[in-house]
Amino acid sequence: MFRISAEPLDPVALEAGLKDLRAGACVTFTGWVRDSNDGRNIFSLEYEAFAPLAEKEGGSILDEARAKFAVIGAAAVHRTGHLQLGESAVWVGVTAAHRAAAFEACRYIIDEVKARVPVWKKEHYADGETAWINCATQSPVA
Amino acid sequence: MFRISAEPLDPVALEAGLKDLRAGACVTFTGWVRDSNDGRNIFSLEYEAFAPLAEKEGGSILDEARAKFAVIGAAAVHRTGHLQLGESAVWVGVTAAHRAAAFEACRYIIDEVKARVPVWKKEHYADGETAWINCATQSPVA
Amino acid sequence: MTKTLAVQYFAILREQRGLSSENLVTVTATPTALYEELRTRHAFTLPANRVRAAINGEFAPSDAELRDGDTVVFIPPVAGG
Amino acid sequence: MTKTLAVQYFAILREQRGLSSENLVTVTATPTALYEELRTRHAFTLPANRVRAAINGEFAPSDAELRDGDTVVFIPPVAGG
Repeated sequence: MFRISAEPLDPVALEAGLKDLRAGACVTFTGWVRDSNDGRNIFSLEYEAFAPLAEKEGGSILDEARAKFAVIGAAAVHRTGHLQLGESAVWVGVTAAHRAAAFEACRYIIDEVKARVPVWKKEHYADGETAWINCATQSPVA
Repeated sequence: MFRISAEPLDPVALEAGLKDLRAGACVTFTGWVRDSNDGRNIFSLEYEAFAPLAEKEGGSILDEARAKFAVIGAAAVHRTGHLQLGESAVWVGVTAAHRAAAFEACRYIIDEVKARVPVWKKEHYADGETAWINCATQSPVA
Repeated sequence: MTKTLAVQYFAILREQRGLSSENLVTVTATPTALYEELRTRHAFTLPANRVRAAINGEFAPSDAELRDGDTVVFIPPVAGG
Repeated sequence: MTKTLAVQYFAILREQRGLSSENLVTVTATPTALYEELRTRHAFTLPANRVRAAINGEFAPSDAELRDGDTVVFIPPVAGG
């Protein structure tokens, strides 16, 4: 239910995969590549994953969400590869009988995915520089 | 940005309408017609709206969400008509630079829509009975 | 103080009234008083305190003053989503 | 206690090493000790306390015992989403 994908995400198919007549609520989160971060203009983003462990850790996160919240279905996919502005980097979808559980579980999943799943992001800036996020070892020059 | 629609919702077009390169997060809520409510088996749902006031009140709710949260875009649509199980009754989408605001605003909007927008729901039960929700004037017979 | 009002009905009120709108000639001063009058006449099941009013497309206080030519909508408890 | 390990590199480590994987013959006992050895050899910029280890596809403690034939992955700070 947690996948690493080198292909563009297909939110229609992903949401269809969660269809369940017991579900009254479907909450989705999509992470889009945005045009700036920490005040720098972004040109594009590269994502890299340690896929087997990412899918295992992501699956554990989905299991945790199912255990903590009254969820019917939960799925998530993270892209790898070189993404342009506006492309979808990650998609999370949760269904539940009632909306509170769907919102809480969706938020839980994306928070945990960002904190724990072995995926890495390299920002390409408009000025041609690049940086692996969270991997700086000294402060940037002012 | 808040619409009442007699036609099936089109989440792909709705989400595309929120596309913005400044947005890093898109959170959507979809309300699906589910197969039971309060322990009764649902066969279908009828929705009726006082459309001009519903769109005005819904627009106010979207404005409130934009004022309260660091949101980039927000939109919502509510269906009217006779819906079958699994159909989408309401869709809310919010974009923001960061996910916290997108989740909070999306939740705020659907909560307020359900509490304030003049839309009514008639449940058709599997046994052929019907009931307008929230309009009972005495307890059901045990 | 006779006035002509357009009244619109939705949902359970529409069904209990058996129509969607009608024109009324009345001396009634407020939405609440008008609702009570109509409730008696048409056996509406919802008490007045569970019905809101809109006048000319805007929510209105239950003691607003009705004027000749107003369009009045009685709003049963909402249930969207 | 010589053992042969497969080491995989991702992201900043892959770039700084200049390759994605290699086989190493070593006497090093733990992931942390192995990382320090490789860090010195290849001038990795990340200190050991910011790098986690996985052994044979599972997260592992930094003081786990490395065994002959293990596949070791060093995991820089993650940044998904």
